[in-house]
Amino acid sequence: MDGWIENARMIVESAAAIVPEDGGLDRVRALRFASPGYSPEVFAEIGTMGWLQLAVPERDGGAGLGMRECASLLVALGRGLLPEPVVSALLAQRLTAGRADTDILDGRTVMVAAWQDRTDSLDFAGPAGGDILKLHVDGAAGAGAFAVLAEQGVAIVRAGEPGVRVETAALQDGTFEGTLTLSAGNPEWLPVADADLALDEAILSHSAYLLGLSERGIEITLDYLRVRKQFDQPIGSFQALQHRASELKIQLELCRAAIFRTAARLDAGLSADRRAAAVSRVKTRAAGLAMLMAREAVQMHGAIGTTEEADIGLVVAKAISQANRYGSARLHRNRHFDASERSAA
Amino acid sequence: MDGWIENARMIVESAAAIVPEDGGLDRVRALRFASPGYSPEVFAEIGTMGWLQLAVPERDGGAGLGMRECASLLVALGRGLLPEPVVSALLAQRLTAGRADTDILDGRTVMVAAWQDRTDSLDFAGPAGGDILKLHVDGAAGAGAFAVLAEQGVAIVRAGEPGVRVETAALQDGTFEGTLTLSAGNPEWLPVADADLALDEAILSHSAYLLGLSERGIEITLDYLRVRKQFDQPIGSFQALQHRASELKIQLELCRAAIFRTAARLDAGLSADRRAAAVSRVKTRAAGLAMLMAREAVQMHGAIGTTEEADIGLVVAKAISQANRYGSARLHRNRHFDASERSAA
Amino acid sequence: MTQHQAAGAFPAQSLPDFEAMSDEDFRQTVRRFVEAKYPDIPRFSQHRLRWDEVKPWYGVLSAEGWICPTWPRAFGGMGLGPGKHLILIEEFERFGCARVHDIGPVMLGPLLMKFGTQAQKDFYLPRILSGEDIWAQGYSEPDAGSDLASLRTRAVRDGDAWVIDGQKTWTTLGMDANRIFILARTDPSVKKQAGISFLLVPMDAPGVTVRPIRNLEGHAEFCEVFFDAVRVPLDSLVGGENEGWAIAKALLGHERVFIGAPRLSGNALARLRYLAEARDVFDDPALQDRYTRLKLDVEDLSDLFEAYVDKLRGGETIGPDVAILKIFQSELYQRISDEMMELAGATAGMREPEDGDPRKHAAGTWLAARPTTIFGGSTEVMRNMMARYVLDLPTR
Amino acid sequence: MTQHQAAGAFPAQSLPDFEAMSDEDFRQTVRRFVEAKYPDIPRFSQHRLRWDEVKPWYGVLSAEGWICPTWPRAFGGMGLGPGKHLILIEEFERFGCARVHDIGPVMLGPLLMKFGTQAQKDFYLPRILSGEDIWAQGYSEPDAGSDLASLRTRAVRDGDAWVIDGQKTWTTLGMDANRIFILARTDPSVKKQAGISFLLVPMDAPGVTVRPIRNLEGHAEFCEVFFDAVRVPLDSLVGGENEGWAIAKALLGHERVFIGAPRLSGNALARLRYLAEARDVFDDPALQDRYTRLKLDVEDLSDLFEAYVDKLRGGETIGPDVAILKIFQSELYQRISDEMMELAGATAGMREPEDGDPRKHAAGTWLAARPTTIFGGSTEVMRNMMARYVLDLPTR
Repeated sequence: MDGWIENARMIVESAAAIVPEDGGLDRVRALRFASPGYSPEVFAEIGTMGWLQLAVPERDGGAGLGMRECASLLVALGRGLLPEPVVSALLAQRLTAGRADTDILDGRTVMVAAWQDRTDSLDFAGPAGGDILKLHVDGAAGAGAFAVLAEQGVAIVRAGEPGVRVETAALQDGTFEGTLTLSAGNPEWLPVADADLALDEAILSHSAYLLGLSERGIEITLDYLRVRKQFDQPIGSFQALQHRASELKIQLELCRAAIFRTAARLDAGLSADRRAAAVSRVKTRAAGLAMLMAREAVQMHGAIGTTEEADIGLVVAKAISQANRYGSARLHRNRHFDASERSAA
Repeated sequence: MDGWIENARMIVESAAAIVPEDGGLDRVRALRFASPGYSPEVFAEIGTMGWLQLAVPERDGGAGLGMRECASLLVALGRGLLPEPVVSALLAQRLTAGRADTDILDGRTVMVAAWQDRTDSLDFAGPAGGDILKLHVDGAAGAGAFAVLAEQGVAIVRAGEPGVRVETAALQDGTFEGTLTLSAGNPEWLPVADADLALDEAILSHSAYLLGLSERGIEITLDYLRVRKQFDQPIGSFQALQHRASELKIQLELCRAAIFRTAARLDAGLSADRRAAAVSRVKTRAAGLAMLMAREAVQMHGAIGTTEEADIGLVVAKAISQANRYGSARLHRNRHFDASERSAA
Repeated sequence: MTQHQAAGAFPAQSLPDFEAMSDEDFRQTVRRFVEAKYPDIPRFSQHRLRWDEVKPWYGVLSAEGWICPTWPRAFGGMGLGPGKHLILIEEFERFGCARVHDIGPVMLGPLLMKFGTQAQKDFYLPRILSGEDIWAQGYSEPDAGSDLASLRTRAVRDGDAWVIDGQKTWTTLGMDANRIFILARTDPSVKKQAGISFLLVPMDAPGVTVRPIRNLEGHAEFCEVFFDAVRVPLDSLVGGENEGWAIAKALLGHERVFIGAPRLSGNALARLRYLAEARDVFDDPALQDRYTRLKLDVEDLSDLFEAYVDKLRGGETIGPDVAILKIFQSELYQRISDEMMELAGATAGMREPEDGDPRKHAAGTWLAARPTTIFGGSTEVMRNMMARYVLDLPTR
Repeated sequence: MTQHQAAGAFPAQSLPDFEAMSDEDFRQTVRRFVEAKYPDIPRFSQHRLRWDEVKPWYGVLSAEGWICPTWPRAFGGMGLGPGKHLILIEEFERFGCARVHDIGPVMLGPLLMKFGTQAQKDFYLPRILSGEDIWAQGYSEPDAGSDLASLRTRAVRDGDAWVIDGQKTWTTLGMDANRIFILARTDPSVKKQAGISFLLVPMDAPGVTVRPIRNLEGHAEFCEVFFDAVRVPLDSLVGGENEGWAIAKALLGHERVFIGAPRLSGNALARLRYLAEARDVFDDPALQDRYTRLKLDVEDLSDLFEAYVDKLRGGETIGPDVAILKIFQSELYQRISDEMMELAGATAGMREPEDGDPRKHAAGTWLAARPTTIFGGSTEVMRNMMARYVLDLPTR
């Protein structure tokens, strides 16, 4: 039963090539606010490592690994504040399931998912006719292709094609999201087996990214508490901060358990309602954890936590930029309630 | 403008006759769980001191004092955990405005208000015909008379009269509340000038009682923090407890300011919506304060805080019994929102 | 002193090898057991039953050989590992079985097996199995609650006896016990943890006085125990002289995990919902939102709890981070009870359950939730410990 | 170094006796003033404007004699008491006036009036009034933030000069200042608060280096200031040698109350509602419930704030409990900003305001709220102080 642990270990070890083990954030810092906000070369490297096909079934040419392996990888990438849009790319590959061109399959061309119809909503069906508008497209600035999800299915469109318009806007973490308008009369719509499942997997993956990010932020903060002195004492010896730090650890471990046990349940198979309830539970915790970490990291670091010079500043900016993507805690609390009432009915 | 301060000072000084300055709780302890849960003799003494007519207009034979004086008195009584049902009695006198018999006016016979139609509701109109059922009547066990409030007006009925039935139940603080059923065909209904105003005044008065009670509980807890030692240190020197204790003080002062400034506004006159919004704001804070105090008093005292032997146990039992009377925080948050939206419209 | 039945009143029988069963088979076995054998005593009680009430259930468990689930079969236990034990607990709780007086089975038995002499094992273990001995734990003192190192009860060697003077408090159901194990200072010249010994004391020894402590619900679950020149034989010492601290802090194995089980919070959440539905306000979206926050906490706690149970099953060592479970569980239980109080409105403060229905009893839940953050290591002390041993933060 | 205008560029005029006006008359006077005279610079900015942006407004205030509202009229101020000053602040904020570089008017001016020599007053006060001198405050150091007593910057007397070596940080808008007042250790042989002096330093003195610190929004509101063998004349000392601590902790009068004013929270609450309505979700009862909790906090804070202002008006002394206002205000501001972030959904993390509308800018509000619990006494230090000086709890 525990083959996944070995798989996950290997994947996480290989991740060190992209997110260095020494934890240096120089690459991350350098890419901020310079479009596209990430490195297409590193993205291609990610493709070379096979990660983009991680969750794609073997019959579609993917690795067919489960959500536990996927979550393990995303935790490692979150720890490294990876700016490349991996969750969105995984979703795009999952939706198109091996049907894209080779340059997309292997990551030389960045393909991200364009699915979201409205802010803080998981609706993706879009309008059945007329222009298609997709919001909050991660990594849009550097993407050469988009997997556009709508009621009709999924369409692979290329940046620069007629009728494809992308406007980008910077996030606080220095990456850029995009708004995609597809006014081309009729792209080729491919059928999608289970878009809801794919989206739930993306939500879970993004939660794992937030877990890794939060873990990193908490580690940096604990390090600071050990060395920073006030009133001739390391501030980590002050009981009020100790008790708050213990709460960070509690929330971190709750989030980790929720993610990996939910991933295991998804791998075993769940009804749509139970899956929605479980995944929304996870995303609520992960978003809450990231924001709690951000608040406490700033407060415990004091003024330095509000600057962009310190590593913790990068972590905080990443947290506030990413916590609500794939749905805010508010959205997911409501979704959890509705889905669990339905599955209990 | 500050004549009220002198009035309030005199009233509070006179309160020492009922709630002793040394703060001893022996009388309070002794009355618990022995019906009626309070002393009719002390109630009569309260009547002799003129408090029952405090808020009744001068034209109706009362003292015609304002809500600030009234709140000052109730804070003092709350500090003493007074078990006599003064808020309900004040409401009853306010509603009947000098029209009761002398034994009721001067407190020899206890008259309390029976107004509440449903649990956690401020509805009092009752059914226009048929039996009248009034819930959560404070001090019902020892009451000789009830001021029954309904759509028709207010009726003064005597305990033991035909058609008047009272069932009592103990509260955690050792007092007894009652359910009053009035099946007599037609009591004499007296007109009530402004029942909503009278009820708002009672809510504010009860909030002041909770403020005094909370203040007392916080003082006892702070005393305990100063003397109780663990790990060879007074536990009040531990920073985590210090920070939580400072929060108690913050909430206490917010509640005090809200009560007295709202009382001043009521004395100056407010529209019904503004008054409802303000009074509900106060009650939300007071109930929240009392419950916060109860939680922290138990936790900071440790095991002793869960016993009935310690004074703090009496305070905690009083808080959990009284916090929700005249409406829970949940009710008053909703009422505040509705009333302030109306008054802003 | 409560009367106890004669030795051997509950003779144990030979048992099947439970660990060899599948989890599901074992679960069914337990379920049939409680359905067939649970006596006519209260179920789903929110407070601990006294000995006179719970004795029939202790008797059944003893007679069937089920009273000490985790003891090795060779010692008369069921020989359950953590996974099976959890199933037993779950099924007992599903049925609402009362908690028996379990200090002997849970605490003293394992300690004697590890630290006791052969004579101590031979004498005391059977008496726990039979119910002849009901034990109390005497650790806490008026000035040493979470801080056991500063306890003041003293034991002085005088000829063939230890002479004990002092006071213990917060002794759970001490009025029902006929024996108590205590920590006493045997070397006052050293400080703190050193110089403390572990002693076994009969409650009917001359000089022992018991005074019940009533809690806010009027129940006497705890008592004070006074020792006035109490003499016990020298062989009442467990482990070495001045080595009692090591015994007291000896790991309780998987009990440390189970104390953070999500059931108290889960039960409270069900009562919150029940009350809301009874009041016809569960359709309030604001309430649903707060309910959902609490529900998510309970479910995430369940996931974390199961992760620890999996570790136990896999034979992994449980570290000090297991404190997370207890801290979060107990605070969550309290938060749920706070919400229940607000929802109950004016009935929140009732002494007896509304309509005689314990599931609506907000004050009962609120009060029952209070000691969980105080006993078994207060939340404050556990957070201190986490800071030091889990987070590696500096001490002052 | 930023260029400053020549002395006397903003000649003050004779002013009416504002304190003699009714509150309502004064409010109307202020309202007419800002409507007529506010220059064409940003209003309602969530971050501090730099000198080049805000200079026209400083110029207007200076020219009209309104730049130092609380200074006595004899010193060139408006001579306002706390009540009138609050009205002025309220009206400035209602209009959305930018905050000028006010360290000179608010902090240094009053300190010089109390502790400065006649020569210091005669030289420096007019230069603050005219805007010729823009001051920065140099208290915080990399290893002494809330803990000023352990600062390391040293000043050594050398002939006719103090020679300063060290580093200051979190100097607000220090890049825009031409002068800075600092705390420096002048007697290293004594500990802590003793041995610290208060010195005035020109920013263009040889050896002074300024480095801006960019915050998470990319703004440089703060900077570091390095002192490398900086020489200043002996008369740069304010107060006695080694008596700087008393000056630094000298009461700021009613500024201590105003720092806890409910306006930041109130403005944030209005933005929360605006965003919710713009998103068409304000009719969600769960959101209304959370909004109402925050609204009640803002209103109760307003009542407490007004109670303190009433005390000021009545001439009462404000005690250390005034910290309540700042602690609660800043934490409330943050809680509102947290709610705004959750509500904003995916746009919470946008760098620029959604639709260019600053009222929808959740991240802007969230980031602006962070420093309020850190600067001006961190919440942690203020709670320590409350425990000691308000609650009379023991220290370790």
